[in-house]
Amino acid sequence: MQVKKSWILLAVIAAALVASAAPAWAQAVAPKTTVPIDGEYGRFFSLPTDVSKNGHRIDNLIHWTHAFMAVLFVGWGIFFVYCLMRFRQRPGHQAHYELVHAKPSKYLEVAVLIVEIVLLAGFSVPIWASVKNDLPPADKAFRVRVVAEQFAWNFHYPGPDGQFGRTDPKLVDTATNPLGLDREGDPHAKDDIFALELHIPVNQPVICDISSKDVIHSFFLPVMRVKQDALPGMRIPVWFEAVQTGTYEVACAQLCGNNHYSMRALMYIQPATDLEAWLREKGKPPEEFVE
Amino acid sequence: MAGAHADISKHKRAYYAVFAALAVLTVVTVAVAQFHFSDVGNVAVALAIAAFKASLVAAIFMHLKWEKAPSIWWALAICGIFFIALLALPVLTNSDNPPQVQHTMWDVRAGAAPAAHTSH
Amino acid sequence: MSVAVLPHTVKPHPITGVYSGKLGIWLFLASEVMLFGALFSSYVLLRVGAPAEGPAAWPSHADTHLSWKIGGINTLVLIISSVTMVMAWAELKMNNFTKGRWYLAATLALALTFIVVKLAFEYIPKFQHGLLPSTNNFFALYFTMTGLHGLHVLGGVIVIAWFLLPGSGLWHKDPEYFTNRIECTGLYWHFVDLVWIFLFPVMYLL
Amino acid sequence: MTEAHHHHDDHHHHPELGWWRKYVFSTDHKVIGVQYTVTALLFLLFGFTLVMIMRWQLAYPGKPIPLIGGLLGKTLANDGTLLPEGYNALGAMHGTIMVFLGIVPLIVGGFGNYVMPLQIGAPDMAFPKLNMASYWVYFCGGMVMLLSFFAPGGAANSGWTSYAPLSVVATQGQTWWLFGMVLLITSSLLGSINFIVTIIQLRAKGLDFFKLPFFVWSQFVTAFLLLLAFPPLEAAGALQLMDRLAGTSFFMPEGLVVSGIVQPYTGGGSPLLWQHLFWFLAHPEVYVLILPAMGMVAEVIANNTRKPLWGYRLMVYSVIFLGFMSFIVWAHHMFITGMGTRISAFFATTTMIISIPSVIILTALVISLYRSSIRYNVPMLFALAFLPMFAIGGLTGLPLGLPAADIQLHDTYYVIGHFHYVVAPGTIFAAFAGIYHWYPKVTGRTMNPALGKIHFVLSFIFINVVFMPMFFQGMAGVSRRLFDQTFYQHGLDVQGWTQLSSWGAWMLGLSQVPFIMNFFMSLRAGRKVSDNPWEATTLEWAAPSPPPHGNFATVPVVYRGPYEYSVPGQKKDFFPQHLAKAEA
Amino acid sequence: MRFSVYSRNVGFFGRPVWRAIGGCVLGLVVRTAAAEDTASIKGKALFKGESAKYVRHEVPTDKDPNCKKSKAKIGEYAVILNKKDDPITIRNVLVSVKEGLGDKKFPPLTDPVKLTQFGCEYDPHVVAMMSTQPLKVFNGDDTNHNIHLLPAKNSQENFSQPVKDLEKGRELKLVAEPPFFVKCEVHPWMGCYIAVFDHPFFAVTGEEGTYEIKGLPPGKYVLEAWHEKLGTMTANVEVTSGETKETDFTFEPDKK
Repeated sequence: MQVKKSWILLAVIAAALVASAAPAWAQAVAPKTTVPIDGEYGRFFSLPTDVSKNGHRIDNLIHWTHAFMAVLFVGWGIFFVYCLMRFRQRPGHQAHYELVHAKPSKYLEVAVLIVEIVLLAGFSVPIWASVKNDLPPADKAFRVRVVAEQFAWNFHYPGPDGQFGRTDPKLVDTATNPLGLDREGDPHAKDDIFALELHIPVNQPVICDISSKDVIHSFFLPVMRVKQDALPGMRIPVWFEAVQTGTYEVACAQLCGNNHYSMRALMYIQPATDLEAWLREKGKPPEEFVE
Repeated sequence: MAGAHADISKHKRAYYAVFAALAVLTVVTVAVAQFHFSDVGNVAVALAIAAFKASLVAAIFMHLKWEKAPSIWWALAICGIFFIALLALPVLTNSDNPPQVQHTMWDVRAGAAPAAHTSH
Repeated sequence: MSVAVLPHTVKPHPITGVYSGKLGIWLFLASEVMLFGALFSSYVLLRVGAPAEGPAAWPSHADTHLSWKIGGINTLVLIISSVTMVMAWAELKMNNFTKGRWYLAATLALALTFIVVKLAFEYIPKFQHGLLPSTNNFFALYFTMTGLHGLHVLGGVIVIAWFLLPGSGLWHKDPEYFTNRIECTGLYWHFVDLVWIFLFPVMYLL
Repeated sequence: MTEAHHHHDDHHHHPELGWWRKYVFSTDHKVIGVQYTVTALLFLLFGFTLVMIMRWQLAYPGKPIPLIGGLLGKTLANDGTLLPEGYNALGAMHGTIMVFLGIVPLIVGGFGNYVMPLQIGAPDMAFPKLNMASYWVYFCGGMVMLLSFFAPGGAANSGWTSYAPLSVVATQGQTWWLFGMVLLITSSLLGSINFIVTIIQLRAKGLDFFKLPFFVWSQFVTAFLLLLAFPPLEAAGALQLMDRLAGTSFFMPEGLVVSGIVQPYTGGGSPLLWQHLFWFLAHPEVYVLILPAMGMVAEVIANNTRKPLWGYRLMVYSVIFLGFMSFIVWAHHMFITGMGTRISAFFATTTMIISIPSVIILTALVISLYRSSIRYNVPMLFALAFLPMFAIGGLTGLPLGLPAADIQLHDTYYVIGHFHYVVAPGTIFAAFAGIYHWYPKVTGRTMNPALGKIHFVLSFIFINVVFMPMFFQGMAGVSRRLFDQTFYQHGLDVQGWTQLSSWGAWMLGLSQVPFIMNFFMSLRAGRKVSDNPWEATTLEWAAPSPPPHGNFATVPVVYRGPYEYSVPGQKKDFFPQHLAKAEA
Repeated sequence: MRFSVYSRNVGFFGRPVWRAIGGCVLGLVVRTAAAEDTASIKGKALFKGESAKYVRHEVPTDKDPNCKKSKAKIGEYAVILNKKDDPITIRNVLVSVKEGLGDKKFPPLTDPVKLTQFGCEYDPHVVAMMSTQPLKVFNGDDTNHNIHLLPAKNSQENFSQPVKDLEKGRELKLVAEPPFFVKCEVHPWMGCYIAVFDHPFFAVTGEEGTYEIKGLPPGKYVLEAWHEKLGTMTANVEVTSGETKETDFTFEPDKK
């Protein structure tokens, strides 16, 4: 009986400690950003808003996998708790030396294997193949080059001629020409547009060519179910299609140095006409700056 | 492993024979390298000779020919498998890039002189 | 009971067939295989992925300025040292301590020869000509891999020198124990030779 | 030091050993085991302190750290407020210290060293001097890591993974880190050779491989993992040192522009090469963290269910298979680097395959409870808690192993939750079970069960408060290693979970107070017990408590398997391995 | 609200308080150079050429919305001309004594020099300081800044200031070094220069395009004018006790 009392006492202590944490939990943190971000971001074990055409496939896979995990855990947990209660040591109770022939466990293991094969071969591999190999044709897609650096995302648009200008590391100037665009030497570079925010069209496939100037970053669009490491020395395309307009975030998902956490950019998903207007505005020669 | 003196004397002859073989093969591998078969061919020949030499060293000098201890063989077998994995999988991974991946991030090399006008 | 008496340090285990030291050195060699394996893997990856042109391109034979003659001589030096090493063990096994010791001394001399040749005819002239590890990835790998191999040779030199001079007292206490230790040293030494057998064509010929 | 109080009896037997040789530079596996355990526990405490500091910044970004903020110095903090560089340094060192200086030395160097030779009936490890060297090299490695905090720019701050090129251009602390790692790797190599040779050569007469306790099996496989997986990291460390110190370009591609300056590297290197070599070690390392824990849990469960383990052979085959497969799954850490379809399918498949033996071991341990007689003592509570906690850790690995699901979850807090569930309430609970279980063998006294139960309940609750919210954060898309997640909207929206998690961490820290008290107080005040207080069957309980130098008074001979409990027709419900006949 | 950028750095040497203290110290420490024995050099940084080519553009700062809060636009730092002046003057030209001081002694400056990150710009854009002075770096924004010094001699300081702090700041000690670039790792457009001297004879041109170096002991000097884009010019000047000499520097970037 004494044991039971002490357990109750422990539970009370624990509850008190949890309760002491609750006020802190409720404490709100002021938002750091002045631009309102669209979308819902999970408060309790849910994925963020999905504004992409194909993201639901990944979501489904995650949901099905979690359902499978939950079934396994709950079923297995019921048996576990049953054993803990039923076979506790007490007077008159003895352990059995003989081992049970646990056929169910074999079935369980085979079932786990089969479900895993289904999840892998039936869902994951086709999604992965489509993400990697089914790049939309160049004439249909809106193409942006994304160049990561410590600690900013640089977005490079080809401009009206549709051709990306030549880039040269020696021409990089952190303030005025972070892309190292050869504006003097290459005619295609003259009309290229550089921005620190990502503007993309809605309902049109977008291809982003991800690269990095210095260390490894990771281009992460939570609402688009897109993540791709930005590796220096490589230019890796990813593609997606937005189905909803709004303002969202571009995150860096790979530790890239001291200010990794502030390497955020904004992503504006716009109707094609708005996007064109923005690009036109951006493409104009910069105005003289007057204080 | 037998410790009798007679066995050791036999071993000694094997040692000299292996030494001769190794010396000759060293000359052969240098000689063969002077000819150019093909990129793959040269690598294959040189590595085949090296592997043969290495197995001679392992078998005779390191007494693997007479080694019976299963534990040593197990350790070497496991090590061999992982060695192959370590050698093959990184390069296989890098060679399985999806289409349209480019192995450059600049259009002009860092070390190159500023390029003149070129048409795309 | 004050000092634990460990079985199988000298005599082979009746079932496994080895004494502990020998199994230990083989396991150590297995880990060494993985160590050099990682470097060879890096070599393959970097060579396959090297750009076709530019300063980072893989250099041609002419650009590496590595002489197969010096490399070949060093190969022979190491091969001979392997023979003397195994002969040292064989003589000790046949109870010829003096002869065995001479072979050991010869091994030591050859190992030192290897190091001297490596430094005097390869490393130092390369540095003087401005061919540094940072020159390109070939030289980076060349200096790292041969340097690591050189450190292994140096380790061997220390161990052999130990058994040649202060460590040889063990022979008078327990000749079999001493012979076993020379066998283990030999296994290590042959492995160092074996690594060089691969390094030579990879660095000098391919 | 803990040994010091308990060797009064055999002091006069061997006066030739001075204090230094007996307790500091000892070659006795038990002294070395205790040295490892105490050092590793101190490092665990230190590593946990680091993360408690970090959790303050995460919960209350930009607020000065209470109590200890002023101790952090100028590099890591400003007026007691943690800086991003300080956060990254603490993060990198937390990972490094926990994995390489805490858990592995505790469960391999500590428990492996102390228990394994006893369990196989050996007088000591096969190479006692090597064993001593292994500890002292580890100790030096730990000191290098600690001293690196005082390097200019602070300790290494590129994450415990040290991804190049970031680590190559990082501050000087990274060089210290690499030197420290080389020492730690060397220590592990010496240790693993010793373990394998000891298990192969020094088993007691009659102790076949399939009569070995499961813990010995897990140590055996673990030693192989350490032996063969660590050298590639040593090579990678050498390459990174070359990149940092000699200006080579192993991991540096052409045309790197850092801070607007074209870097002087020739280029031609591959950043992915580092990841391959690193994960070639670090994935097996994950199994180094978990396999001995499974071994300990199996020991405790078999002992306290008073019943043989279900599927012992199956578990042994599973653990061998796990060890083997762990070498060819590493690139599942690299799906997002731009991997193609074929190779990702290969690594995803091996990852799915490797989950099966884990499921088998876990299932076997649970089935072992069926028709048993469960004795709820403190080690058993920790061992039982290990099972669902490890299950959560293992199951959440599933979506991460599927490349498509990994797109969303990679490098988010989901990953943090996943592997912490494996190593914190998994391995560390197993280690607690081990400490409570073998404490009587080491000291001849038991730890206080009431304090132990308080420790267990509080730890169990708060460890879940710490790690469960991480899954919610991860699902919401919050990236790991963020100094201040409220910078992002999706981070701001789940900030409440972060704060709860932080409170959980601090409460978890408080929950360890009963354990620390118990650990030291029981040295003197613990109840004195017999040589075999748990009525166990394995050989370590046949030796006196604490075992003298040389371990066994008479060399034991083994007659039967390791877990002969409740054998029908026996008077007692346990039948030790070394008894020829049951006691009448 | 804009900080008065240029007066802050140039002016402190001319501040009456300092002049008084400096004079006392000078009188006490260096008996040969009493306050009234010193000379001054002043002048302008002038521009000659196609001023229309030197247009200051707005830089894209859309990365961090918190920057926009403090200012509508941020201009690039290239060549900033005071085009209303006639002749046109140049801002951010650093004028300092390059040669001629020899073994002459002068009182060290000890006031902290302030460098503020405000509105996602560095204020001032060219920091000139004496090696005896501490540099204090402040963050006046509701965002994270990470200052990164890229010097040759000094250590490569690289630290972040995630919290707004206009009071305490981070203090740095620097040794003498010609102007070196400083950038913000978070906001790519942010850049400034720091020059550290072993002597107190330097000045930076501001909105007027003028500079003044005071308290010089009489003698022959070589003055150097430095601009981040336009390069350097030198001039030989000889000053006598109590004299104020005018020396202008005319940059002609298009004449090559």
